[in-house]
Amino acid sequence: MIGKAELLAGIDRLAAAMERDFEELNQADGALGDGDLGVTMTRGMRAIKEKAADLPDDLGMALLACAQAFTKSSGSSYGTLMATGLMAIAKDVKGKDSVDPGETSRLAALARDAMMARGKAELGGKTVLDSLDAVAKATEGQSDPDRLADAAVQGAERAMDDFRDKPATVGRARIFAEKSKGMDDPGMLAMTRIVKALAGRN
Amino acid sequence: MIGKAELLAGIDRLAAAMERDFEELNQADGALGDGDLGVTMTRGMRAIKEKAADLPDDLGMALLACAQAFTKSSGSSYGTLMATGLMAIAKDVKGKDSVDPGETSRLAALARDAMMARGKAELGGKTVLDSLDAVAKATEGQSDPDRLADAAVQGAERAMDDFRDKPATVGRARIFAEKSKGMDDPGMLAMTRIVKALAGRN
Amino acid sequence: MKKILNDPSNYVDETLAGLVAAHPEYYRLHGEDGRVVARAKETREGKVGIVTGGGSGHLPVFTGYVGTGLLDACAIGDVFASPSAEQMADAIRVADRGAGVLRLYGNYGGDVMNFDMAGDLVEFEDIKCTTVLLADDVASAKPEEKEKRRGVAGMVYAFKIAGAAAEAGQDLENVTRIAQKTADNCRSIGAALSSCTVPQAGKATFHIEEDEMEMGMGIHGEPGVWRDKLRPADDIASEMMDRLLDDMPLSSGDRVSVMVNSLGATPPEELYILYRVVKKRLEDAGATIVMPLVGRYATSMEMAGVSFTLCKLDGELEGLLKAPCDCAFWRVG
Amino acid sequence: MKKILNDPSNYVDETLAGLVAAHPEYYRLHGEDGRVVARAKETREGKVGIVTGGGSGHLPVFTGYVGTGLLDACAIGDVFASPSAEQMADAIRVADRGAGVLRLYGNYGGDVMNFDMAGDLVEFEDIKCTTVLLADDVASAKPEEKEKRRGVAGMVYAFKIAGAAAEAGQDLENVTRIAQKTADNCRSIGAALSSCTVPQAGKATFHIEEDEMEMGMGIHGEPGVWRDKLRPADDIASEMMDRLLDDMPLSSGDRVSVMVNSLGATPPEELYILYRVVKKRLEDAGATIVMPLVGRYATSMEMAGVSFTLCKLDGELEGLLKAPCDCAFWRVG
Ligand SMILES: Nc1ncnc2c1ncn2[C@@H]1O[C@H](COP(=O)(O)OP(=O)(O)O)[C@@H](O)[C@H]1O
Ligand SMILES: Nc1ncnc2c1ncn2[C@@H]1O[C@H](COP(=O)(O)OP(=O)(O)O)[C@@H](O)[C@H]1O
Ligand SMILES: [Mg+2]
Ligand SMILES: [Mg+2]
Ligand SMILES: [Mg+2]
Ligand SMILES: [Mg+2]
Repeated sequence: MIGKAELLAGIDRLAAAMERDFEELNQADGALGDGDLGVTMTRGMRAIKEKAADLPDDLGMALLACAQAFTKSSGSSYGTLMATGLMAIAKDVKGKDSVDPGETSRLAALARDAMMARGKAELGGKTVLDSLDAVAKATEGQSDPDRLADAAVQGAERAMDDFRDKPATVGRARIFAEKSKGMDDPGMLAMTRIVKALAGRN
Repeated sequence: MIGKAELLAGIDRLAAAMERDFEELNQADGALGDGDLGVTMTRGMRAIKEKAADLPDDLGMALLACAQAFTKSSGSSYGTLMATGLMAIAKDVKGKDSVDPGETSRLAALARDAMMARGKAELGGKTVLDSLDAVAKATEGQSDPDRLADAAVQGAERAMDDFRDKPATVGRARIFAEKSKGMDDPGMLAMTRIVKALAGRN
Repeated sequence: MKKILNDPSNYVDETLAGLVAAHPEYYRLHGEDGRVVARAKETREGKVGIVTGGGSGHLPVFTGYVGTGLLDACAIGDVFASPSAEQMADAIRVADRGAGVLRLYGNYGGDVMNFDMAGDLVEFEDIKCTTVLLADDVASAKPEEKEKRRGVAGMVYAFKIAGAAAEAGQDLENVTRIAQKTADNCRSIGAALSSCTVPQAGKATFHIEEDEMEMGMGIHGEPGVWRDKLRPADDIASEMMDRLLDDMPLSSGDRVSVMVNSLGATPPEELYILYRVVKKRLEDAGATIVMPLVGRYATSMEMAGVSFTLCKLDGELEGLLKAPCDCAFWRVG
Repeated sequence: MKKILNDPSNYVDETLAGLVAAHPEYYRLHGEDGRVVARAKETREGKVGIVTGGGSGHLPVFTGYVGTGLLDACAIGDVFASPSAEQMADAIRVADRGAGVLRLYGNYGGDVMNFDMAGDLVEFEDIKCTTVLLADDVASAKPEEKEKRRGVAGMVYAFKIAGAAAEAGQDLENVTRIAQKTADNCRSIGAALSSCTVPQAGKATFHIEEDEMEMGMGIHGEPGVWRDKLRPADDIASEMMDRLLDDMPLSSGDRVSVMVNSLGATPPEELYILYRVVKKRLEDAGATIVMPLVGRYATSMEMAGVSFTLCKLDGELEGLLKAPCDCAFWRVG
């Protein structure tokens, strides 16, 4: 079962990973956009870490608090999408102190759908949505924590491979559609790093 | 005696001279100032010529009308000074249909003094005031039209020679005081051309 | 970088500090990080709130239009960047007087996501929100894709007209309907002559030659419809009017307000030169001009250029446009 | 030349045509060549008239401040050039309601000669005239030669305060005394970051590097006190305040209005950044700030830069400063 202890440990790993990837994510975003994705993720995770000690046991309320901390830290697209995904999961698990790992696929899909609605974008557009979609599909039917972790990481990495040579269709990078072919979408790269950190597969 | 016929003939000669000297005066002014002195004189004399047919016989009223036509045509320093000088003479000869050529020196001095008061400048500053001062002095005691004309022209030319190597002290040219040494003051040059035209000594 | 500033990362916070110091009778800072500006005077319970938000660098838009008969609160992002959803939620909370809040702002991706998110946040607190987006820039998408257009100076008309409706005590549904009608009846186009510098970037947002202009450029330097040699004022005005009137034809008897707006550096002298043509074109179309606005209403800091906005009026909108309003940058009545 | 214009020689006449077309409720053209702007509304017989005049390119100065509680008429020259004496005489004639006319303008050679000349012209018509010159720019001459200083934004305070006195029915002697007291109590200083282009000249009035500024520069680009690298906003504001307060020390209990004015391109964002320091310096001196003015009040077309003006008030001046006024660019009350 995933409870508050697992959540806190995940936050620690993720925050550390984002400090480590700060420059790399900024650079990936800077190649096609405004170069602030590392800033967004680092600031967001720092904000969440500050709240960690005060998080309630109710996993839903805890994730809502995380989402709010994230939105407070920046107005960037990615930050808002992340918070949107978190809130969708928060709503679903509200009232529970723990969730079964087997729920991962369903919750990833929930986040994906909320973020689609928020960003008014489609799947297949070479965005973070495609990463989440791949994770949701790869983890379907998985409940063993170890296998689940491997499947999630593989899903995220496969999505990057599949989309690398396609053109960007969303956000600032769309203007550079041709140039973007062959380059990873920064939001997909960030999601891969997030999944790896949460899965403990760095 | 100088009456309306002489005034009209003088206006004609002066207007023609100013059309001729348009570029030269602009250039002289442009070397140190804003290059509009030819514009000022040409526009001013055109405005006076337009009024010429309607000028009254009273020389004072006729000169007042000329002064007003001149001020209407531009707001430049030189135009305002010219009109000021004309108005001073106009006040003096008001009510007369003609004046004795022997009055020339006194009237030039009157104009000079009015222009000093208007422009708040002193003699010796390398301006049109020094030209008028020289003309007033050179024509003192002269009443023979021919000798008067020669004396006036010589006075204006001598003033230019005397002041050429001094620095400008007034108006925009003052900023370029050093550069102005060796150059004629545009206002003195214009006054020399005016005197020559009125004197019929082109 | 020809800007007067200290540490570029303090540009927005120092601007806001000066704004409230200079105009304490109009503006007050709110929110955890002081990025919400609300009216200095309390508004009465039961009044519909109107909030806006967006990036800084467009004064008087957005913050400046907080005031009586106008906005209730504004969430303020960094220069040309969206405020956070949490800041927007704070603005909504401050504006709420129990009658719901209209979110009225320009159509930019980040702002839309964040305002939607802010709505989700305050929904937990039972604040009812509606949304009207300005998408008035005709240069940014064809009429078939109207809803994709950027929001520019038309915002000012929407703030004024919806603000008057809320001040008059209309309910959320009506204020929203009126704001939407205003947005539907606004068309704008801009032309830029020079770029501007985002403080934290430290260099001009785009490059444009000394003798060039760009027709249809957006207020952050988004691409326009053509870039070419600078043309005479009357030609520029004519083309801008052509493009507006093509998109929203006017006919005899129509009543319309028009804004001739400087993007910042362009002086009023030049706006008046343009206004001659604007007026003639509208009168030639048979329209009557109501309350023309000539000045700096929606800017991009020190960018040189202009925008024109038409706002077609019916009786309801005209009455509200002419109703009193008061803020540090604009007064009517 | 980043300007929006047609034939440069029509810049001023087209500006005026647009101005009266946009604001027919405020302004009307007079004079043989349309270079006099007067109030659209008739003023009552027996009211003291106030006229000003000067070169174009400084909107709202001079023309813009024609209005209720402000000026009666303005004579308008070409960009940065004096109007003619005849145009000024026309302005005086239009402003005269039988109680005499105050000529209130900035200390520039050509303007002074022409306004004096205009006085001589209208003297023939029995219009009584007085003169008050603004000479508020502390950077343009040492205190010992105060009377040689240029007139800059202090003019706006003089227009406002003398305008209120005339509107209140005070006689020529009193209006003149009050205007002179205002002029005596105004101190200004400007700092420029970029040049501007006189339309007929077609190129920038002066050159300044991308990273330079000039402290003390005049509104036509007249030389200042130093030119150097651009400094941080707070340093610029501090030095400007030092120079003003050196020239006119303030002490505890003094009441003062302050104007933080953009020369044109500098956006309000940056004025507010400066205002933080201005406010602190005045409060540190023990002075109370009355009606601070932050915005574009006296400009040089598209020049980037700012000016600060202090106007020290006594009870009489403060009451008049706060009295109502109304023109297209400024409203009080
Ligand atoms: N509307 C959208 N829908 C889905 N994903 C989006 C959307 N907009 C941006 N993204 C994702 O976010 C990433 C960029 O985020 P960010 O740098 O925060 O954008 P910005 O700086 O433009 O606000 C993109 O690589 C993409 O994966
Ligand atoms: N205050 C003054 N007193 C006397 N002469 C003056 C004065 N100012 C200017 N002048 C004369 O006028 C000439 C310049 O006139 P003008 O070109 O009309 O000046 P501006 O273009 O600066 O108004 C100078 O060469 C000088 O002879
Ligand atoms: Mg980015
Ligand atoms: Mg960003
Ligand atoms: Mg000249
Ligand atoms: Mg001149």
